[in-house]
Amino acid sequence: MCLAIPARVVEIHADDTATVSLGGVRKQVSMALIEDPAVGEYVIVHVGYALSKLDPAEAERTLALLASLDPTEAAA
Amino acid sequence: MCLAIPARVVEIHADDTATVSLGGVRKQVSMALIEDPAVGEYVIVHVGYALSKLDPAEAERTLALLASLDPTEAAA
Amino acid sequence: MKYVDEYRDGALAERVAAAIAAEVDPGRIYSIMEFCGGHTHAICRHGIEDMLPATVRLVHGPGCPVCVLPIGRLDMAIELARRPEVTLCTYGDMMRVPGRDRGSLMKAKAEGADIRMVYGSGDALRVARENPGREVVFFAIGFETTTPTTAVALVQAKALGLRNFSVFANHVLTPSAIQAILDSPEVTTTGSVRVDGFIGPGHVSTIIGSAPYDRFARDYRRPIVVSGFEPLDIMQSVLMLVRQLNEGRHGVENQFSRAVSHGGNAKAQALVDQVFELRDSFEWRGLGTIPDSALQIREGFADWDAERRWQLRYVPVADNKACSCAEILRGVKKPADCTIFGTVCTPENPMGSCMVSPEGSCAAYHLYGRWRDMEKRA
Amino acid sequence: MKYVDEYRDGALAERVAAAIAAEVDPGRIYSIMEFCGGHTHAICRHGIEDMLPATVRLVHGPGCPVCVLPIGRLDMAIELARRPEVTLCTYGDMMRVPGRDRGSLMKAKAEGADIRMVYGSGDALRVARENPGREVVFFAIGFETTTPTTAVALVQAKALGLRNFSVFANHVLTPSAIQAILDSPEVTTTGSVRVDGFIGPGHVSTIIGSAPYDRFARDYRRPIVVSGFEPLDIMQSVLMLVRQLNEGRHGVENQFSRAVSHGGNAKAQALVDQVFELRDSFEWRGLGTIPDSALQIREGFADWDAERRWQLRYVPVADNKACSCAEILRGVKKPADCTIFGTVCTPENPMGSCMVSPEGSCAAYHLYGRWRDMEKRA
Amino acid sequence: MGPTDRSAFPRKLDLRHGRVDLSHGGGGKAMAQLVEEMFGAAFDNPLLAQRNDQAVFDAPVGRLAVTTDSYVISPLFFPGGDIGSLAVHGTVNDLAMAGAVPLYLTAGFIIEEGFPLGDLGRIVASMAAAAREAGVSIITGDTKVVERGKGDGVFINTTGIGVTRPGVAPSGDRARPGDAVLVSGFVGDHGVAIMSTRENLSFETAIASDSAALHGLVAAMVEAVPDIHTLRDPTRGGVATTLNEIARQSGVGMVLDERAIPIREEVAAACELLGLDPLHVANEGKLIAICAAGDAVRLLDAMRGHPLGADAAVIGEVIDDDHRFVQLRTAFGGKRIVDWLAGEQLPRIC
Amino acid sequence: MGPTDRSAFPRKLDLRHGRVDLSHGGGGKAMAQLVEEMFGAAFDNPLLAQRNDQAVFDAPVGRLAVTTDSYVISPLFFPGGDIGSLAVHGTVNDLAMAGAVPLYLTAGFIIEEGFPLGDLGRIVASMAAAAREAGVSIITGDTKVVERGKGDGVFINTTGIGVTRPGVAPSGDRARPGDAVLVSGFVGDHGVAIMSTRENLSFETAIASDSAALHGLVAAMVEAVPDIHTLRDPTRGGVATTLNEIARQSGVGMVLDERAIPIREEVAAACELLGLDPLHVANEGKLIAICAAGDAVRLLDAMRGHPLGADAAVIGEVIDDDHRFVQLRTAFGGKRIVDWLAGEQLPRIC
Ligand code: SF4
Ligand code: SF4
Ligand SMILES: [Mg+2]
Ligand SMILES: [Mg+2]
Ligand SMILES: [Mg+2]
Ligand SMILES: [Mg+2]
Ligand SMILES: [Mg+2]
Ligand SMILES: [Mg+2]
Ligand SMILES: [Mg+2]
Ligand SMILES: [Mg+2]
Ligand SMILES: [Mg+2]
Ligand SMILES: [Mg+2]
Repeated sequence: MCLAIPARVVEIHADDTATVSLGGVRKQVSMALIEDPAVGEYVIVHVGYALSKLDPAEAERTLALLASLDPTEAAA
Repeated sequence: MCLAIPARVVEIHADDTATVSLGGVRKQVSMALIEDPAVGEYVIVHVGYALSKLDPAEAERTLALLASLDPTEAAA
Repeated sequence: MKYVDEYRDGALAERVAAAIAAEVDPGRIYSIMEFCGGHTHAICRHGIEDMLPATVRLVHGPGCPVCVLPIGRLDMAIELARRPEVTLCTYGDMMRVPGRDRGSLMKAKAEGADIRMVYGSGDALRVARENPGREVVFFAIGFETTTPTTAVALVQAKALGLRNFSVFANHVLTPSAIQAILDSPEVTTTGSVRVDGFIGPGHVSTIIGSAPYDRFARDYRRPIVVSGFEPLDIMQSVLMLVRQLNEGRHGVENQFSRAVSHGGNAKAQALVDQVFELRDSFEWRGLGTIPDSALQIREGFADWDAERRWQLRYVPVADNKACSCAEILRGVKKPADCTIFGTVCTPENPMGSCMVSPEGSCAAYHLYGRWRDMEKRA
Repeated sequence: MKYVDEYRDGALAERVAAAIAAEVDPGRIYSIMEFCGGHTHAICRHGIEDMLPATVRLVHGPGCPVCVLPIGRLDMAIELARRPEVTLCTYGDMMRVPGRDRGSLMKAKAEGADIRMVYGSGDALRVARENPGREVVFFAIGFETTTPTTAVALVQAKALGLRNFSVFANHVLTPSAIQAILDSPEVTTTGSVRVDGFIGPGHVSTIIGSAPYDRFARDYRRPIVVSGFEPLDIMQSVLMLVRQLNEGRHGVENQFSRAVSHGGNAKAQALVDQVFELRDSFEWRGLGTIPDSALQIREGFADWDAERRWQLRYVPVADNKACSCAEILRGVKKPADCTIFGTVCTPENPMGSCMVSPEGSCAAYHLYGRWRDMEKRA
Repeated sequence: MGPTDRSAFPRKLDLRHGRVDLSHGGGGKAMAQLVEEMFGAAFDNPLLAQRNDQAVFDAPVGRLAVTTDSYVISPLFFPGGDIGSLAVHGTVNDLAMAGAVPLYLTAGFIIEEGFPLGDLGRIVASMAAAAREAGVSIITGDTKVVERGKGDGVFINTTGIGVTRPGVAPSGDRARPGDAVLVSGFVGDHGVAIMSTRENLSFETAIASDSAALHGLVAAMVEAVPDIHTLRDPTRGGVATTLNEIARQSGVGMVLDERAIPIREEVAAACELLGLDPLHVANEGKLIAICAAGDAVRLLDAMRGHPLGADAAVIGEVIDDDHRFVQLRTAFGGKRIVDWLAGEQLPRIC
Repeated sequence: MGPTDRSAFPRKLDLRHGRVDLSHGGGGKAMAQLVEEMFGAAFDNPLLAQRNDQAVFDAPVGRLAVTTDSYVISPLFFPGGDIGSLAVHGTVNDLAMAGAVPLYLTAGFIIEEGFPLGDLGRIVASMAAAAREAGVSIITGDTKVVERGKGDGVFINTTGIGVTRPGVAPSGDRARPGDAVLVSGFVGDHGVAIMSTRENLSFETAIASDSAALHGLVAAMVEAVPDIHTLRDPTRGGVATTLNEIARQSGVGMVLDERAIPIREEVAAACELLGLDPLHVANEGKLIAICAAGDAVRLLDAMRGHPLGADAAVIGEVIDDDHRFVQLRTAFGGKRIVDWLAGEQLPRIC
């Protein structure tokens, strides 16, 4: 039950909910825990609620860091 | 639903009901409409209630009357 | 089965048939109405008509409580059953009777209404006790035979303080119906219905006795024989009527003496009187609105009266135009006279109430007797 | 799936694995506890252990809310569910957890209790609105990740005046559990559990931030890396821990920076604070009774508190003697160390809570990893 | 891989306290265990032991008869049997009514969540015993579990496969004017036994269901009279409905003699009480046979020589009638129609 | 006696407003009419037209395959099909998995009181269309009606009969170490399509059920490789459970390659959302095939040449393993077990 997964906000509804999309699957979730959600942003979704926004720059930074690890050095 | 059928009282219970028997089938029915039912007596049963006692002498009399009709006279 | 089988004896039947055949006046028609649907059913089931001379004609009367209940009253029951809090307990016979817009209790049940078929009022009481969270309503119908059994249930419910039980009462009175027949224009004026005498409903008379018929015999000069329901009972009653008619008499005779007295069941009458009172007027299918022809629940039992509890209101609804039940219930038509008998109207898809209960004339004919009409037509 | 697939990339995984392999000190054991069952699950599902040097040992922690709930609290839920007026809404994971006398919510449901599996508290609210005649109770469990979602439902229920909804609250606190581990005799005294550093639960930290861990890192001198849940996140967190350990550092680092900040989600924290307050003490399976380690519903929401509404009382129940869940939750044992793992205790017939939720160590090992133990034994 | 393969299923099914839950229909290990330990053990035979999603076997030579029925009877256990034995008898009988030798059955279970495993075990054991006694194998099956409130304990579908005998081809459309109509014994026992258990009708009677497999009786019959025109078991709707079906299929009428129809006094009495016609009441161990008038005595003798036909009787004859009416000469001396059952009689007698 | 025999059934079934009531299962005239006007008309074929309680036909020469399944899916209508088409496809597929040519189906309906006749008509029409398309005849059937609250709309049992091809004998116990494991296309579509309709999970996706009859695909496959060792359709419990069943039956292990398993992105995403393994999700138009390694390429080509196998793939190999584990090399680079489905996934996907 501790599952949480990033999804993109595709539509914001009046009742503090939003439709999010994950790999083509759309689901309506609560935005009650999020300040100012916006279409196009990614949020972490857990048991039908968005928990936090996802920061694309930080996501890139993490991946870049991983990619920068030097396998040749490692293989040594 | 207007079905009513004679059955023999085989057991009287405390709650103004009795078990009656018809051709080997036993059923518990209300005796609320009957004065002083007794085991061995026949009653007319309708929707789970005994409606009246059946008078064996009268029953015989009716059959005797029918049997007394003279078929030879009738055939004439 | 003692007191059953003896009265179905084929050998005795031949004797009675022979006696009737011997005693009828060949130049005379004997038109006899059996008031009660139970008699109609027995006549068809045992094939009694085959054993009577052609000049003895049986006319089927209005004595079927399922048949005479008008659509408007049935609709009240359907409306009740549809209430989410209500469990409606009904005799199975009522399930298929067509109401307004081709509705029925059967359809309401299929659509989700909580409707239970019960064997009698006692079962409805049991359902109420076992389901304290439900409003259990007993859909009570019937002539005087059945009324006391409803009265018992109401007295018991009151004694138990059983507040989730109530009765939707539709009990009607036999003498009112007989009077309506005898006063109908078809009998009094046009002569399209001929009733020379009556086979009286023996089960009704176990309760009310034979006394209530005395005035009809006297005032309308028609012989009446209160009859049992086995085929020999009916045959004998026919013979007794033939004899009265042959002799120009018009008395009340009691063929069902093994179960019926002149005064009836006093205990049952007292119970009915305790619980019920006359209703100002009641609409009957076929017979129209008749004053003082039905019963309603007394003030003292108001808390168990479903009509009061839900403030039910009767809205008259016209019968299906194609249906001849009204005429059949008055004896004006026979089932086969209805243009849709056996084609559009069948027991599976009844268009009128007479096609539902096995005691309805159309149902009894369809189930047991329709070959007869086919033969006649052919 | 953006932000998912990238973090499962096999080629990048090889790089990280190579880096870890290159950077570990061959003469040293790195014993790292992943606190969270979500991490345990991901480790087993993706086969991460296969990609780590033998000297990097992952110790599974107590961070599975299904696993740590003691039998007595589950029994309270079963008792609630058995009440005829109650509809209990629960996360599916709880259904098979064994309670007293081998009972479970699944068995209670099979015996007739009205129990619905829901996706979250929002669905439970919907059930309550759609069934005004039922008492709908939401069986709320979870760490800080889940607590705010329960808080939202309670605030909404109060705003709507929804009186047939209530919450049976069992929310527990991550820092309390970490502290219990660090203070346990196995860690402090006997040394039977070695925890060199922690992989911190990233989803918890989306709400509470990374700040609450600062004091552990400082006071207990253990590095902590708050980690995401994709396999590359975990691998990277391992690498970050290895580096801290190699360098003798013990700070809190944030691998999951794309979703976690130092302060966490202020809006969520405010909501939790509005609805919940600290519970004086709470019994955890495996960790014992810990003061201030769980939350209870505040007075202002008392009308929506199932514990108050039904005056539920907690009765402690001893764990099954054969079951080693307590030791597994403290990191003292691994699933294969339990004598009944995979024989008497299986996901179909779990004997302990750790065999139920996919985040429980025993379940994760049984589903994904038991060949590994078989190989070792063979 | 036998029923005691404890490596796959470490804990035995708990027949004393266990109940069916949704996992038993989920397709996973719990279902595999139920199938293996309960169904596999009780129905054990080489074809079932193939443990595939189908059974494969050499086709018998000749003509095959195939029939299917779902059993939804309430109550599941009743005087004279239970849904398990009924599910075997009913389907075996539909094969026997084609004059076929029953060979194989399939079994599909739809079980309601919460159903006691012990009761399921009793039903399965009874089904296995009935199949063994009838000489048929249950060769493949299926298990589904539905949520509580979406079923009624257990429903069972059985499909039967048999092989017909050369020269024996009874069919509902082969009744001809002049043919004799026979019944194999007392009618209405099954329906009355079931109705006696229903709470709102409650009456007591010694009547038990007649549920039985009739292929042995049929074997004796076709040996005596291979050219039986029609065979049918009068189940739901009773003798009346079955005869009407045949009349309609064959385009004929019938005339029955009420005095000749074997009806037990208790059955007649129960029908009087309930306002039912015994000819509309269900049977599960009786058959209707129609044959040329000249074969009737021989057929009747063969029937009476078999325990399940001891009370057999000729009850009427087939006539020419464009209306396809089934008529009855009443014991009283009149005549009436015997009609199809109209509406439902009482729910779920099979 | 045709479907328009108005003398027996004067009023047509009311498909617009009518509902099934108890009389439709009572064995009387209402049932006869439902059977004739709805089932008889839709499924029309000479064997069904025998209108007996069984169908009789010449036995095919060879080996017969027989299978049975009850369908209790909820909802009854779903993206990509309905219970009617599913009841044909599922049973045809179990015949196809024996390498058999499907010939005949039986159909047993258990209908809940109150079910709209119009919906029943749609289901029956869909079933008839699926049967027609698959080239099988529905030759006999049965109808039961249960009281409201004792069923769930409609349950359908179909039993299938087919005839196997000489030299073709796939079976679950024939997987051998070294064999290749193939799947015919994207996995998990059916289960995800069904789950997307469930109120408490509600999500939207373009995924439709893959429900389809696979015997055409199998025909192409056995033509290319007659000696396919094992064929099975991974329905309830998904690919994972099916492979475990086979591993257990054959006494072998398997190793799968996660990267090779065809899974649509939407299916993967829905599984992430719900915490499910796509390998545990049901399929209704996919098959698992196991063959000798040397036959794998030929078999794969044959599969890809058929529209229902266009996305077929070799996903793993059979190994020697006393533990009978099915293992997976993860895309990430590790290894894990692929276990049986434990417990129920989500109720009633077939
Ligand atoms: S046949 Fe039907 S429509 Fe005609 S009178 Fe009788 S009940 Fe009415
Ligand atoms: S295997 Fe089962 S009994 Fe043993 S510790 Fe794990 S959950 Fe408890
Ligand atoms: Mg009357
Ligand atoms: Mg956690
Ligand atoms: Mg059949
Ligand atoms: Mg049958
Ligand atoms: Mg199956
Ligand atoms: Mg049959
Ligand atoms: Mg099958
Ligand atoms: Mg199948
Ligand atoms: Mg059938
Ligand atoms: Mg299959």
